[in-house]
Amino acid sequence: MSAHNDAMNTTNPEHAEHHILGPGTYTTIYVTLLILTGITVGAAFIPMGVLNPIVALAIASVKAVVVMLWFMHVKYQSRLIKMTVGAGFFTFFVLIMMTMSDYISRAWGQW
Amino acid sequence: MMSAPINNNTIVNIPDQRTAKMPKRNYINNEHGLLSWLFTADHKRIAILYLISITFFFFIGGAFAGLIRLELLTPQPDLVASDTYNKFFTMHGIVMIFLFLVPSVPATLGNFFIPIMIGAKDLAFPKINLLSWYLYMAGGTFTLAALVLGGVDTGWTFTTPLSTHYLNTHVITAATAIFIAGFSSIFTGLNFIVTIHRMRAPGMTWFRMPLFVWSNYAASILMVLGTPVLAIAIVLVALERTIGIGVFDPTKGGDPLLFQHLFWFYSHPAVYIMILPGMGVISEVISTFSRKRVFGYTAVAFSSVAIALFGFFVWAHHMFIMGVSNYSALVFSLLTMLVAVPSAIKIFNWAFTLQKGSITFETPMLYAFAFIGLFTIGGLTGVFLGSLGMDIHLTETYFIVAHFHYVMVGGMLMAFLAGVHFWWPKMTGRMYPESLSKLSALTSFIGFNITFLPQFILGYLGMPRRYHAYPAEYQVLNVLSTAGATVLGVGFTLPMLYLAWSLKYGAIAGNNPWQATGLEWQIQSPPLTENFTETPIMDHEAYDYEWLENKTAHEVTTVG
Amino acid sequence: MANAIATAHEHDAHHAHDEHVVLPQHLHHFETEEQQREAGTFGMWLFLLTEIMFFGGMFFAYLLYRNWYNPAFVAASNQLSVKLGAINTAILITSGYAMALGVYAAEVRKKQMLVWTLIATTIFGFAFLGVKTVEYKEKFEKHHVPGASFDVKEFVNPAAFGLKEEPLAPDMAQKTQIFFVLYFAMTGMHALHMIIGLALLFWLIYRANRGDFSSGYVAPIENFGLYWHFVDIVWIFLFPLLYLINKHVG
Amino acid sequence: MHISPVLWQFLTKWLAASALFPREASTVAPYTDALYFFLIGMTLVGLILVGILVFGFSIRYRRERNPVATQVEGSTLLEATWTIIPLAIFLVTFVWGALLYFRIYTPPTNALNIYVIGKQWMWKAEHPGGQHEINALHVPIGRPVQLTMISQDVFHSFSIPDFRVKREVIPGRYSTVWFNATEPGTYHIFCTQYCGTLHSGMIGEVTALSPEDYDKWTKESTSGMSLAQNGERLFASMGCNACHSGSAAARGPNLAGVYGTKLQLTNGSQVLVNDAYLRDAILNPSQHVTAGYAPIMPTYQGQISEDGLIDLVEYIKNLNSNYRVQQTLGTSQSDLAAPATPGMVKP
Ligand code: HEA
Ligand code: HEA
Ligand code: HEC
Ligand code: CUA
Ligand SMILES: [Cu+2]
Repeated sequence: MSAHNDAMNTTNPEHAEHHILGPGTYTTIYVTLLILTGITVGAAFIPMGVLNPIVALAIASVKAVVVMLWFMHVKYQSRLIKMTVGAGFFTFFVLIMMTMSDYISRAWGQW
Repeated sequence: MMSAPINNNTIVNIPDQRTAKMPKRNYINNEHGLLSWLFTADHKRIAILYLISITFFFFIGGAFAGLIRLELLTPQPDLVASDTYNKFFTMHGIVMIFLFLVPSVPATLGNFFIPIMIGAKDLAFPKINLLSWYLYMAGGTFTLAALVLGGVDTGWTFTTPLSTHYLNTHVITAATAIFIAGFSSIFTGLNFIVTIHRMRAPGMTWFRMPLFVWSNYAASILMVLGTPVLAIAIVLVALERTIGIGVFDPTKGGDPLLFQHLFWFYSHPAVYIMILPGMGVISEVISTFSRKRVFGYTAVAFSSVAIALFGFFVWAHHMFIMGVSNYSALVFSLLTMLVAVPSAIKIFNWAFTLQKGSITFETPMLYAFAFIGLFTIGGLTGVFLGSLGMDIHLTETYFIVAHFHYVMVGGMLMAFLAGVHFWWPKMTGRMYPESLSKLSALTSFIGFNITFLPQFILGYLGMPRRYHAYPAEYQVLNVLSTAGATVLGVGFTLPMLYLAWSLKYGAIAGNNPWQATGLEWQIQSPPLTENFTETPIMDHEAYDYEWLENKTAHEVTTVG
Repeated sequence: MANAIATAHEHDAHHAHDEHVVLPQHLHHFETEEQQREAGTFGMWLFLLTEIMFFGGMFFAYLLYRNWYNPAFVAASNQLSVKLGAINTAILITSGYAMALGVYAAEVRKKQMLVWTLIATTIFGFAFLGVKTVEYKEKFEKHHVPGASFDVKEFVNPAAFGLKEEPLAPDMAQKTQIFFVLYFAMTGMHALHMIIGLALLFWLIYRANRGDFSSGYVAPIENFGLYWHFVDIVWIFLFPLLYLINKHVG
Repeated sequence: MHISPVLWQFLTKWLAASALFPREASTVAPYTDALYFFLIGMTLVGLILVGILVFGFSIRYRRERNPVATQVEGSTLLEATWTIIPLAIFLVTFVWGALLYFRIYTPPTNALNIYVIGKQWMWKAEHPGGQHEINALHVPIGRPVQLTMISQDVFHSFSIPDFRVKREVIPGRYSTVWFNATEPGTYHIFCTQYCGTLHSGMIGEVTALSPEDYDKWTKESTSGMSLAQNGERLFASMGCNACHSGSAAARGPNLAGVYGTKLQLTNGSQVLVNDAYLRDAILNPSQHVTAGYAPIMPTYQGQISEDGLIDLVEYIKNLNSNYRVQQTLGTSQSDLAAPATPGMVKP
């Protein structure tokens, strides 16, 4: 890039240095994921009432975040990529919550 | 070359026709033969392919509109059978929405000009761009197949359980068509977003970009995030039809409204996919022909993003009486009111762009004026529909038909025509015939209002939409509407003819006939395949007319 | 305002202080390879966004009907084998791990390692599909595939099948079909993504073996990695949703 | 120019018979129209404002008069103005519209209840007295009428433009709408939700009658059996009374007087027993099991038509004591197969 643009790059939210993760990190992550899988299976057999689904989903979310941050390198990506990922989950959230708002409140009243 | 305008009421500045020549080398004559077009990766050529194909589908859709209006000339169901009529409006809706209006501005003008406007050589993924045209054509082919095989009669909204259990027409073929065309739209949006983020020329900061780029960016977000939900909804409809999975079937415990939620989660944002790029065109045109920077640039830019964002929160306003909970209807109605505000901001900002300007009235400007007036009516009648109690009476009547034709035809189609006329000299190197085009702009404006104004009255009278026959007391207004549609048809056919004519006989346009500021006007017309001979560096804002005046000739970056 | 649209005179100069060699894969319309790589990554992420929303529709349907027909979902979910599900989760994570190593191998330009990790990814991918086939077959035999042959007898009268479940009322038992619809739709769509991924893997292995990715050009491997991990993530959610959280009535 | 008298006559008749504004024939119509005129006012103001700005500036600042443009950045003050004023107007619209919505969709408690069944492609109205009508609806004026509607197949929508009411008719779920007609006369009924081939043929007529005429009409067109009586026969023939006998030893709960009360369910929640609940209790009994009872009630999904369900609902609604139930228990014979609903016409 021209000098002009390089100067901007230091603060450019769309740019990040290419970061290489080594096998060590990956192995750590891999083991973590396997352990979490074990925990979630185990937790499913402990009766916790309403907490069961919550725990299961919480663990799944942790696993997903771990995969995204390291396997998918989001941790080392530019702010742009981070925001992109955020935008995806945000829209997903809007879809779920706003639609659910209809179904939940249908039961409330005479309508 | 940039001599002072000869005439005081026009800014058109074209080279002396006796000596002017078309540039020797440009993207059109860069390579020859049909294959060079079919396998091109040049965004400009793909834009032209799109332009041809969407025009084709527009006239197919228009022919169905003609048949609809012809049938509705009399109250009796006399021209065609009910089933046939139902196929007419379904085909009309599907073709016009998915094959014409959604790709109209982005895939043609956006494809052509976004890279140039930000100083890039091409879109980020040229091959995906070509792929998206092929997907579009495949979608179009499936639609035509559905038509030829016997048609579909679901309406463009595919309401379950009607579409899944009660119709034996080619629903799946049409669903496939929409699924495929949807991916074409996703890829276009994806390409635009990446291009706008990654390919801007040095110095082209976000707030130096033309507003056309901003509005296409906002529309692209909607395409990328909304369309997949339509895709999955369509897949589920197809599964329900083929193996009866029951997710939308009340007799099996499914909820038919779930389909509506998924469908409108896309299709409401889709109406903003349709209008936003058009709004971008209007910003460019108004600024150019009043020779003034757009009033409150940032507000206009952010309002595009706001429309895109809020556009995701209001879909259930299409379901107010369909059995959503009344509490959630309240929320959606309130949010609908909020999403209307950014559009109002835009309208007023455009009006004030004219203030202290130096205004001329070439054809694109006339279309832009038509847009402002008609979109204001269309948008404000949208507010009628967003208002819960009013919607009870108005929903599913011709009032809605009038509302959406005002925004889609009066708004977006006029904006599209404004854009086509505005950029025609750049795309082809030739001017269109000015007085003929003014005449046709006027014709379509008048024809449009005769067609759709009576429909508001019809709607308030209670005439339901998608009706093949209607009570006799509605006939007068329907006759008016049909008469108007004929005028409108003429108004829309004329541009096709004279634009084709101008390809050979139009005056040679030169680089910057409108003396506009955009980067695309600084390069040769028609552009070179690589757009710029050297990477441009942007050191001024969009719409900087002072810069344009002080610019010296040698700074024009490309010579053919 | 003097030097308006000037041209980038250093246009060619900037390659000089660029440590990369000019790769044959560099496309002319990008200024730099870095720009090209970042555009690719960003494009891939946007594509994954559309995937999130695509699966999102089905996740919502699942959430809704699970709330409506909780007993049916519990009973139907108990028909799935947690053991197979857990094994498959492990297999998929392993495949993802191999893929991550593959990305590393490409980045440090180790051709052999790249080829072998890709092959491992493929093998585990097939293993996953194999287990899935076993599960599908069982559903088929038990008449749990939605459609004309769907049968609820196990849910109405579990004792006759040696199950310890509570019997479901017939109207609720009928709703187990919705569970299986969503089960097949979601895992089926997931499997379809796997199949597409495996097809791409073959092509990548071929190219890796040819040495295409041994010179610093790693974009296809990285982007495919993103896709493959995304498919993982979908499964990471499907596993608890379909197999686990209904083990106990909420 | 000379117009032939025949043509002239035709034209005048044609124009005279055409409508421009719907009649205001119910009590909500004026409220709807008021909001409509407000909104039209808003549109005109907005349009004229935009028109004045655009045309005014175009004339004042056209190139002949103003050859050189003055560049302006923008104006936060102005922009705030045209953000806040439209927002305020839209919010007024929202509140007004919401109030109207609740007015139209909240039936008064004393309303006369009529059942409406939509199916491809006809409307069927069932009056509590047993009168059945196809594509027609007779109602008294000056009295709130509530429609409890359901579809047998796809979405339909029941619309009476002159009353300014409309509501979707949903498969598998009751929806309601109400009105209070003010003027005797006949008015259009339209199906406004696209429902297949003969969607535009799914029309009918409301006849609003003075109370006396309405009484006369009810007497003349009765089928001899009220809905509740039909329901009673069904209740016996379907074997409901086997469990819901009203006796203390009965396996099912006592249904007398249950309508309108709040039931405690085994899952801990409470529900209001209304028409929708009764219907659902018959079709999906295990989804809301009444506290203290086992989920043994079989589902009747697919065994009773929507007509039959309406009869049953109407019967249970009006069941004040178990006297009749115990009567039928003694006499219920198998000759009482599900009664064919009188007046029912196959499309
Ligand atoms: C390009 C397409 C497009 C656009 C831009 C819009 C824009 C809007 N639409 Fe429209 N709409 C459709 C296309 C579109 N619509 C279609 C196709 C349907 C029917 C689908 C079907 O059922 O087949 C539909 C249906 C539809 C409905 C559903 C009706 C029903 O089914 O019952 C509703 C309800 O809220 C609605 C509302 C709105 C609103 C509030 C806007 C707003 O965004 C409008 C905002 C604009 C303005 C408000 C104008 C500018 C404002 C001013 C100039 C200020 C004026 C000044 C003062 C007030 C002082 N639309
Ligand atoms: C981009 C979107 C778009 C566009 C441009 C148009 C353009 C037109 N539309 Fe369309 N319309 C829709 C989108 C659009 N429409 C949608 C989504 C629906 C809802 C469908 C549904 O309910 O599912 C609909 C429904 C719809 C109806 C309601 C049908 C019904 O509910 O029963 C009517 C009725 O008047 C109508 C008329 C017209 C007319 C007269 C035009 C005119 O503007 C068209 C003018 C163009 C031409 C006329 C073509 C050019 C000329 C020729 C090809 C020569 C031949 C001409 C003749 C034979 C006259 N449209
Ligand atoms: C096998 C016995 C049985 C038969 C036959 C039966 N019911 Fe029930 N019904 C019950 C039981 C037990 C309950 C309470 C548990 C529940 O809600 O499921 C019940 C609940 C109900 C309720 C909910 C109201 C309340 O107070 O809980 C209604 C309404 C009802 N039945 C109507 C009917 C009708 C109508 C029929 C016939 C078409 C019928 N039942 C046939 C056993 C029966
Ligand atoms: Cu029933 Cu339209
Ligand atoms: Cu909408």
